[in-house]
Amino acid sequence: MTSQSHEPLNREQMAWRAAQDLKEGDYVNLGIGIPTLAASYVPPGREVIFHSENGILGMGPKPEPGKEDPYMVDAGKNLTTLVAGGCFVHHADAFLMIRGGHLDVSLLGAFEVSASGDLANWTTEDPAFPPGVGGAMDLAVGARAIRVIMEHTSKKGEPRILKACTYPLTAANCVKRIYTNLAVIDVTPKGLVVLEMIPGMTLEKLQALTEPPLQLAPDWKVLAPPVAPKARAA
Amino acid sequence: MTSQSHEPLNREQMAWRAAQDLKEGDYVNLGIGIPTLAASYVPPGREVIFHSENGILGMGPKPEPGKEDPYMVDAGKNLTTLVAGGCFVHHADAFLMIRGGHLDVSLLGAFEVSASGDLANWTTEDPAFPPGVGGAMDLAVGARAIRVIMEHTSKKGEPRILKACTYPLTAANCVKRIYTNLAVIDVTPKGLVVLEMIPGMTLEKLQALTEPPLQLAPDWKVLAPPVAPKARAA
Amino acid sequence: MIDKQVKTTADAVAGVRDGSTVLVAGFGAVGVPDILLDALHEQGARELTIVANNSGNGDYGLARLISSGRVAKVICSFPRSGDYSAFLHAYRAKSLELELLPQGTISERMRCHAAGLGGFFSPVSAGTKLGEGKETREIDGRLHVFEKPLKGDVALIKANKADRWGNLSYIKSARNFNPVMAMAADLTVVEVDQMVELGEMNPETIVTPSIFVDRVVVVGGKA
Amino acid sequence: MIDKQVKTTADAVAGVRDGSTVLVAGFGAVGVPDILLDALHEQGARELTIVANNSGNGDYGLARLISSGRVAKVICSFPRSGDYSAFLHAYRAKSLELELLPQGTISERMRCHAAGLGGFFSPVSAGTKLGEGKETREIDGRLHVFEKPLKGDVALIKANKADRWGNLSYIKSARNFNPVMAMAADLTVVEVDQMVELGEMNPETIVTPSIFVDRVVVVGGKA
Repeated sequence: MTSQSHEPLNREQMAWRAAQDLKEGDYVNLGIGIPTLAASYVPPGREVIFHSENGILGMGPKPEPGKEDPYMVDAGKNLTTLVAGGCFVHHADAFLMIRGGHLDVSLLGAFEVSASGDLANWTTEDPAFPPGVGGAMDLAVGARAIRVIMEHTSKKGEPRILKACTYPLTAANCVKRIYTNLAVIDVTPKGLVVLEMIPGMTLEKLQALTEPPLQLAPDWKVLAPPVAPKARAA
Repeated sequence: MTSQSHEPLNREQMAWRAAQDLKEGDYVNLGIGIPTLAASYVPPGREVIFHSENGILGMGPKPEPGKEDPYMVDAGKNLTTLVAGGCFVHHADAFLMIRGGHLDVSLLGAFEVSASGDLANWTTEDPAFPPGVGGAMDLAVGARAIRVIMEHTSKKGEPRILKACTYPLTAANCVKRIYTNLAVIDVTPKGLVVLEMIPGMTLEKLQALTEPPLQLAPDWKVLAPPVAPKARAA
Repeated sequence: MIDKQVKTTADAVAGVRDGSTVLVAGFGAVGVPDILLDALHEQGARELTIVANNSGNGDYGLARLISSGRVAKVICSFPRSGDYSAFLHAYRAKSLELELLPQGTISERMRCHAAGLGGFFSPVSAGTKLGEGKETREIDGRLHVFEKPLKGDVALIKANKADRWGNLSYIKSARNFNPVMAMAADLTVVEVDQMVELGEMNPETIVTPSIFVDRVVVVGGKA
Repeated sequence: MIDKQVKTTADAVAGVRDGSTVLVAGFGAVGVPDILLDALHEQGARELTIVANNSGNGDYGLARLISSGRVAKVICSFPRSGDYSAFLHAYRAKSLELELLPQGTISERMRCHAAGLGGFFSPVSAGTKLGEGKETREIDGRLHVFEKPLKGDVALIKANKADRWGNLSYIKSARNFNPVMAMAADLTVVEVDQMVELGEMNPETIVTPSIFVDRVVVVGGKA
């Protein structure tokens, strides 16, 4: 193991950790925000195929400077690329893939997740702004595995893993795994099971930051990403 | 008018007559049997685009000898061709076109048609053979205009235009126009209106071969196709 | 001879009536029929219902229609994209109505209409705020909501190439909503970069078959 | 490295269980996975439900499966096509069940499953003998029947080209049911004429994206 900090993970480290669970041959949709970063941290030599809701299967990394193509955008409307073997489909087919269970993994951001895997990630009901749902609800019901990346607590330090979500739901009982800046937690029929914690973290400390009860997996591991994860070459 | 016989129309003449009503730019599906022949009799210079349920839009005539392509079949599984501007779609898209009202005309064969436009063309309920429906029910509900080509009477001379169909329905209230070997008849909210009759035919004689009451259109015409309609060059 | 090409963008949007439902393709700024949207602004139709993924950007295209008060309602999945100030202003002023739909539900409802179907059950939004008021049904142990077909009076489409029959092809991710919206309207109007001869497009690779297209206008752009 | 190509047709159909629902593509004799059907015959699975447009021809492929008593049920639109004597014999002997569906309903029900939906209302067959026993609903003044999603345990597909990810292209009208069936099964197995390098297929013109494909076997044929 390389030198480790006891600090909570940063965004890149959270994305790196989630990327390690993507398997060779997986078809994966990455939500806007931290999930998008995960594409860069898939281990070298492992082929993972990324889906973009606007109609790309086989999305590649950001374009190199000077090679930008205005006809290539991702779900976040950022410029992107296509890998060899990728293709284009129309919007209804892109969402057929999402809703129909064809994706192996949907990696999403979240405001809150409940003990039973309820997901809230589409609206905070701010009355000053119109709500926007995008593909969040589609992504939350369709993939074979729904996984979430999020900070363990709010900016005020309040738990975001709750007995019941306080924000409107995106979908019920859908989240299977949560990657936070402190831990990796599985949502199981028997409750939340902690698989990994950062160095120095204890179940007691983690529980204090988490509303529903946590169990520690007997074979739990230290969550120790590289200090500065190396992004894959384009 | 060229020389005319007072005989009932033959298959080619019925197909010729139906073809005259296909307009420039119409998208048309031709049912198996006599309707298929209509493609050959579209007036020269008029562009009509033919649809085949297996996934061809822009189907052309039969291939010339020596130019057969085993990958090009029509709904009747006969060899066919593609015209310039034609394309291929998958089966669900081919039937989206049918069911979704995208075709201007569906020209079908029939066993029976009722006074209200009910169509029976898929089964005679022969217990010795399995029933087959193919695309008949889809074609009977979807096109903007459903038209039928059929012999006016059965082989025994019984009417096939009936008050109510005796065979199981393909769809109710769908047929708008009937081309027979004796007449052209529109199905209207006010009943069956005879638009054309072959030379020598009278409304009385036609009525005797037709179960529901017929009206003669004030501007009815003589139904007089060429003796041997000239097929369009491939 | 069939020729769906019209000469001007004004011809392309002629006849759009007040109160029409207009399907506007595109995702973000890609594959959006901006020139037709400007032509529609000139044309002057009012009280429009717009179906789109986003709610317009900057001061052109859909945003301009909104700023000019032509839009009564927007059906979209994500209004908050880019500089959506025109929409935001109208939304806060309550001068337009927003109907928010899950993104995949928008395209699936349009395909449903295109396919001549009467509606479908979807698990998306079942049990959520966006599913409230919709008929629900448990199917195979899973809650579904009933979704109705969504039809456009007009679809505004952006494609790359067209021929005189109206066959269309697109460039990369500019395909997005275009093929679905092209199928789902009574009148489908397309702005294209270029016309090609009939038969020049590969019949295996035409994305939108001509049957769905009514009018084509060349607006230049990428050759 | 992802490589969905398997070496033999036996590998391609390995693991198909008794009682499986098998989607068999093709229309007439075109685009039919005849070699995979023969391999499935060798493999020996029994009590199969076959979903296909027709019911097999001559003494090979689907007809051979039927003659050998492997087929418990056929879901199709038109069994009476070509030399369907194998089916006819079994039908008359009541050794298999026939479920007749309108042709478009077959592909739409498979697409419905592929799209993760719970069913749809269709006007096709409403008020007819084939609509009997189905839930009906009047929508916009028109009678509809409720149709459920139709899922395959296995789909047998015939394509022209594939790459190692499983992207597929077809030749002309041999496309037919193949792309829809490829989307609608738990296990999608493809016989292809040839493999090409990854990246060799035009990304604009791949008809079946790799996500729907599990196994590919080369059986030669048209280059």
